[in-house]
Amino acid sequence: MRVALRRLIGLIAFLVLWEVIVRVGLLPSNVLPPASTVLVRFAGLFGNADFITGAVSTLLSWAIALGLTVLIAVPLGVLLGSVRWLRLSISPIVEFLRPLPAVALIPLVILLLGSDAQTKITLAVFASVWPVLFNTIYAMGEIDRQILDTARVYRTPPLRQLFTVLLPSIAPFTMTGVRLSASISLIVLVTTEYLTLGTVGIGQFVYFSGTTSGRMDMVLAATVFIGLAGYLVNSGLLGVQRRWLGWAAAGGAV
Amino acid sequence: GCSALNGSSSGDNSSDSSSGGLEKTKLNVGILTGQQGVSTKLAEKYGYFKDQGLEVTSKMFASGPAAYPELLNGNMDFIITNYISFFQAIAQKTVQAKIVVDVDQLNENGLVVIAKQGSGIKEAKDLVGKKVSIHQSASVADVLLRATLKDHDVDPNSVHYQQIKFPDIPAAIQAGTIDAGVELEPYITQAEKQGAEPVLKIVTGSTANITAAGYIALDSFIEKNPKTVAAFQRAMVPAQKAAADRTKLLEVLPDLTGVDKDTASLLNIDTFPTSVSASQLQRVITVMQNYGGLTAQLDANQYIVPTPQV
Amino acid sequence: MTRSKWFDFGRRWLVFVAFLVVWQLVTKAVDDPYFPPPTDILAAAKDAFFGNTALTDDILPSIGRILAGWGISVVVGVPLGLALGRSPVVTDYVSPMFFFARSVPAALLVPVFLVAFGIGPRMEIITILWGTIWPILLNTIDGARAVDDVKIETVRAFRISRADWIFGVVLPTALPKVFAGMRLGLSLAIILMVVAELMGGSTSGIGYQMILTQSSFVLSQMWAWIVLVSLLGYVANLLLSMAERRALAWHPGFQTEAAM
Amino acid sequence: MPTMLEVSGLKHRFGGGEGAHTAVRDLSFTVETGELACIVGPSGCGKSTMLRCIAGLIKPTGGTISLHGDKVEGVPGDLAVVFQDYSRSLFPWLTVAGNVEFPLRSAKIPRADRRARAREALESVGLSAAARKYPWQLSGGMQQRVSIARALASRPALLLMDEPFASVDAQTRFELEDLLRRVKQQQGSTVLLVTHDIDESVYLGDRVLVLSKSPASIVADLKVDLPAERDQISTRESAEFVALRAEVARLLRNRTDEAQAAAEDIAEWELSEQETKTEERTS
Amino acid sequence: MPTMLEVSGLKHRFGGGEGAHTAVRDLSFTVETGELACIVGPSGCGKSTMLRCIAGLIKPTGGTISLHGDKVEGVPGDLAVVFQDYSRSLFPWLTVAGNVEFPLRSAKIPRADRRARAREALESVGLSAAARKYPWQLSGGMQQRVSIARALASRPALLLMDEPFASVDAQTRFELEDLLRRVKQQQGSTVLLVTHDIDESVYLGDRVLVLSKSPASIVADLKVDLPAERDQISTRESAEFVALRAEVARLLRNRTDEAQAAAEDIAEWELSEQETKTEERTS
Ligand SMILES: Nc1ncnc2c1ncn2[C@@H]1O[C@H](COP(=O)(O)OP(=O)(O)OP(=O)(O)O)[C@@H](O)[C@H]1O
Ligand SMILES: Nc1ncnc2c1ncn2[C@@H]1O[C@H](COP(=O)(O)OP(=O)(O)OP(=O)(O)O)[C@@H](O)[C@H]1O
Ligand SMILES: [Mg+2]
Ligand SMILES: [Mg+2]
Repeated sequence: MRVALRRLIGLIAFLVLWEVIVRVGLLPSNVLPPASTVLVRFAGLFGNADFITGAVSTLLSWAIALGLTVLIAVPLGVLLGSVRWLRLSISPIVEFLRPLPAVALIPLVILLLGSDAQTKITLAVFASVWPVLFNTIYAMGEIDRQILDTARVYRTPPLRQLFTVLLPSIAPFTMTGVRLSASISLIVLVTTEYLTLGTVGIGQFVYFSGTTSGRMDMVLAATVFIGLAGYLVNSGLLGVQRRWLGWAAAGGAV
Repeated sequence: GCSALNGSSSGDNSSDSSSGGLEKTKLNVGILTGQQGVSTKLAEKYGYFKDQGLEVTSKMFASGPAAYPELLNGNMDFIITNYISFFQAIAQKTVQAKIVVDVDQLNENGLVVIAKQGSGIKEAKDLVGKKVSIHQSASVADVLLRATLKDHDVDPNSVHYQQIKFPDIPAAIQAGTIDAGVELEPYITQAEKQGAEPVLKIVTGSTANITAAGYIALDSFIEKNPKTVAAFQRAMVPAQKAAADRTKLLEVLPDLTGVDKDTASLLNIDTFPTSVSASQLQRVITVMQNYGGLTAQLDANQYIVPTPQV
Repeated sequence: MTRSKWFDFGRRWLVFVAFLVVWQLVTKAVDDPYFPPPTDILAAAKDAFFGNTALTDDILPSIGRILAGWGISVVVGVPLGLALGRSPVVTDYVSPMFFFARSVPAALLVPVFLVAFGIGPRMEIITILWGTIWPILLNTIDGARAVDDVKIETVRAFRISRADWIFGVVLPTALPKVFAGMRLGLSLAIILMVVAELMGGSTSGIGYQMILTQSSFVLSQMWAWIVLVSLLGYVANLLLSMAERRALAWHPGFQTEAAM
Repeated sequence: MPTMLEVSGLKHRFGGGEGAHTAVRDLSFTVETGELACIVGPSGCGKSTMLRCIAGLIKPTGGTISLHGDKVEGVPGDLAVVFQDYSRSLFPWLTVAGNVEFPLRSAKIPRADRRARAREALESVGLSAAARKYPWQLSGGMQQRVSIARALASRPALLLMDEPFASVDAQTRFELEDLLRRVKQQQGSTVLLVTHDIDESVYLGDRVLVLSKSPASIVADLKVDLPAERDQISTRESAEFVALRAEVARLLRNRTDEAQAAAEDIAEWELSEQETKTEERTS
Repeated sequence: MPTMLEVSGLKHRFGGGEGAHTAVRDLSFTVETGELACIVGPSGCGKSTMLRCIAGLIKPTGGTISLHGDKVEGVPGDLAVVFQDYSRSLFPWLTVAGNVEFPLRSAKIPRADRRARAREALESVGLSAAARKYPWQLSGGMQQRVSIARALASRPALLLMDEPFASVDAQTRFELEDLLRRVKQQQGSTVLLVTHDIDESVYLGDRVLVLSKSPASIVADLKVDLPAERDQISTRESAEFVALRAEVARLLRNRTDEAQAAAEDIAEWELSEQETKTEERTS
């Protein structure tokens, strides 16, 4: 309960700081509307049918993207983390692919997949695979050798070793990767929607009801929604981490 | 086929009902935001497409270049693009396509340079050494501003060009991030509310009434579906006329721009031509050759499908 | 280099060359303007990068922004992460903002940044900072929390000074994870450089050129810029993994290998 | 001799609610300055927990600990600990020498001095050759000796050692025992040492504290009346030594058996004062 | 009795180039099925390395190891190991019972059977009460016993134990020693056990292998001619026991001293066959 109180205090301090920055005139209020205005707009969003449609689409795409990310990156990370020659052979290609900016790839992906949701999901997965992949590969390198030796000595079959030894060992750090990926994929989804306007989503909503009409309050209200969604999912994942990985010293607070 | 992901609006385009001898009746078209999408929306609303036996689903794109991949991969049958992009694409041989409908001609109040009130910028030569936004390099705004500067005997390279997107220009001017910017509607009207004013016309003189955007289709599509193309062109004629009617325009514009009705009623409205004109398009090519880095010699006649007589 | 190292070297580049060959063959066969073959890209790269001012106008400034944004993220994120990782109470106060801010797309905030920081390197660096700090911060926090109990007790029993505790114990423990975060941050920095140059008013830079060539359909040059970005990421990663190999030389279970 | 350490009524309970576990129950004893007290007791009885409390690493749930008459709150100054889990208490990123020098660095001891002390400590535990290796390159016994060297190098007034010689061979163990007594004599350190080796407890200690089964309380507090200078062969052959080790063994066996028999009425034990009775009831 | 394990010419060098360290040099011995062989040797001499080689965890740089006449490549079947670093060999995410059951689950033993065996094993090491705790809630000695229980529960044909009783008290140690001999007798397991306790090596073993200082080679291979049934009190008092332990102690001391004196001509030692000579040269 103390923790919740501290968080609340932190949040309120942040909102007050925001409000003050605007009220004092450090930034013009049409560029950065005060927190109070934005919060009122935010409450209003839930009565807006366009917004609801967009939010449903974005959140659904997010769930799909995150699921795909985990399904692709964790097995791949375990594989690359344990098979040295494979990691060495593939690393040049991985290292060339990784810095590719999703925004520059938009037309290429549209050409291949069309401009519906699959494009933004693909781009989101492409961008968010890396944190999980890398944290998993790193975690594989950090497993205590004594633990691995123990598993080997008792002839744990490979598959069982994977589920009962490797995954628990890497889970805390992989989970950090998943939480990073969660925010990255949400960002890529919204940015893609915003830049292409091709699919329904929060990004598209922001463009039409915020950007094009110069309504920064609407932009920020939607931003608050995005941030809140990120917050909730992150907290959920953290809860999972605390519940199931409580034995590990690691396991984030953020 | 997931309606929640794509919003509920996307229609099914699988089955082909053959009616009126058209090769294809279900069409997907890509449109742009703002006034350039108005006529298509009106055609949908008032059934001009249906009158021609067409079932059209429109989809919005942020900019011309963004829609090309969808044209190329066959998801879109027609897309609206600005002509600057189109001729660049032609010159780069990225597409083999023709203009089927001329959608939007600029008028002198629809695309102007704006600056803060009392900024001291009043004419072309005042822009020398100033930071001026042109939305994006090699865009319509860029090319027309350079042409206008040249018309006023100002060296186009004496201005610091900045790439700030049309929607962000008013705030950037107000904050002093830039001195001036080429702006279009509906942002001009919004900027005026925030203390900016038009200071220089750039759709005037050699660029007066220059045509800006239109529907294109791939050559292969046009060859295979001549009747469909003609039907589409016929449907767009009343649509273009309707767009020129402010009351009708106001019915659909808010959906295309996000502006409220009050602002929309103050907007400067473009011209909506009802036929494709090779000479108009040749002017675009000339301006691009002079100011837009286009080196190819293009003949506008080769890139149009004349509008059929109704 | 020993024999086996040469063998590794050969094998990994063999895979890469095979990848290039497949790419060439597929793009030739498909013949799509959006997917030019590598040979065309190479030719376009010559036009784009040489015999003009691309190096000084576009490439170096962009690299500078990436390094600045990423560098600040490291300089701020690592110490902050170490501190937060070891002080759960402070973390409780700030975590909501972190949770929150992390998911906010920089693209939506560009107008605010533009007004607050003006056009130019400052705004671009802030944008890059906005995106890169999270993986570095988060990984560092997680790393800092991983100090095992016996080591904490050892440090306390021997009254290890605060500085030695942070730099002598927490930092080395966190280091593998810090490196993971820095690597992720680096590739995000490159991506955000493109976003910043796309939306932030700049008229030069790698990202600017990438988007310009894309919107004017000079697609083989666009690919040349894309490949340049890849190459940059590759080299940056190579340097980082060399640094990492030095810093983690003590690590028993860790085989970090430079990508070469 | 002044009192160095005074433990009175020490209690510690881990956790709360159903899973709570009382590890230490009502421990009281004092240790004089310069004394070497050995602690023996069954596995899991609470010896390590007690040492942790004395080191200020865990806050006991009851009772007080005083050093030089001051109540211990937090980690006292001038203390060194050899942990039972020695392999985890070494820092894998530091070399052996680095590990030994690490506490000295925090104590702001000049570099040259630090080096010299570390070299000397490593030499005394027979690890000069391994100074530049990393802990994971050492055998278990070598790691344990590094952790002993680290504690010795910091020349503490109070030295807490938790089964410090558990993983070294007999020969080395003898040497380390003698080293420890020598160091204690020279530096006047007070030492509290947990061991499972009854012979060792008598040979090393000036006192032997025998603990009961979990939760720990004091069964006996034996004074070891052997000369301060001891010898591995002659001391171990002396009649006092043999008598004392037999007594410690008896006490331990006794307590264990009785504990099993009387597991129910644990609460009634008031053992710390009942040494005499206990001694009469030998099996 | 058929030969269970045959080690011949075993060598192991860690690392390469300048930092190379030869841990084991030319070890050869055999162990019969059902035998319990104790290994003693100075700290850091290469005992754990040898066990790791036999368990197939590290590939020796030279020599061969055969089990039942088959060369060992990788981890052989039907093997259990108690690691010296017991605390790190327990899975922190499993309870004590979960840790003990772990190998049984891999061996596809039915659930009820598994439970029963784990319960039994934990009971035999005196940890029934701790079955549902997590390893970090246990004392050092308790953790070590969990790791012994895990090894016993899997009822291996070959059991490798690296200082398995280092952290338990004397009383428990005696009980575990007797337990081990009983289990070996009943199940016919072959056991290889490293210890630093000379008494223990003689009391427990059917054979005692004495290793030299690093790099390890065999100094002596002593047959323990005590009856199969042993008793903590009477056996330890028997003349053979006393004689044997004195001999082991002598061998160890000797080797250590000589090693220091003759550190230079290490390469010339051919010790494994020279037990008799060694025995004559007692100090
Ligand atoms: N991973 C390693 N890298 C390099 N050297 C090592 C490694 N592991 C062990 N050694 C060295 O090998 C030698 C033998 O180690 P080992 O652990 O086998 O000794 P041991 O006989 O088990 O000693 P102890 O009784 O102290 O456990 C030691 O000198 C040690 O320094
Ligand atoms: N963190 C903990 N949480 C809960 N219980 C604990 C914890 N640490 C220790 N215990 C319990 O406290 C008791 C005493 O533990 P302690 O480590 O002090 O024993 P010990 O006397 O040092 O035993 P050993 O000789 O085996 O090391 C044990 O029964 C153990 O289960
Ligand atoms: Mg203990
Ligand atoms: Mg060992």
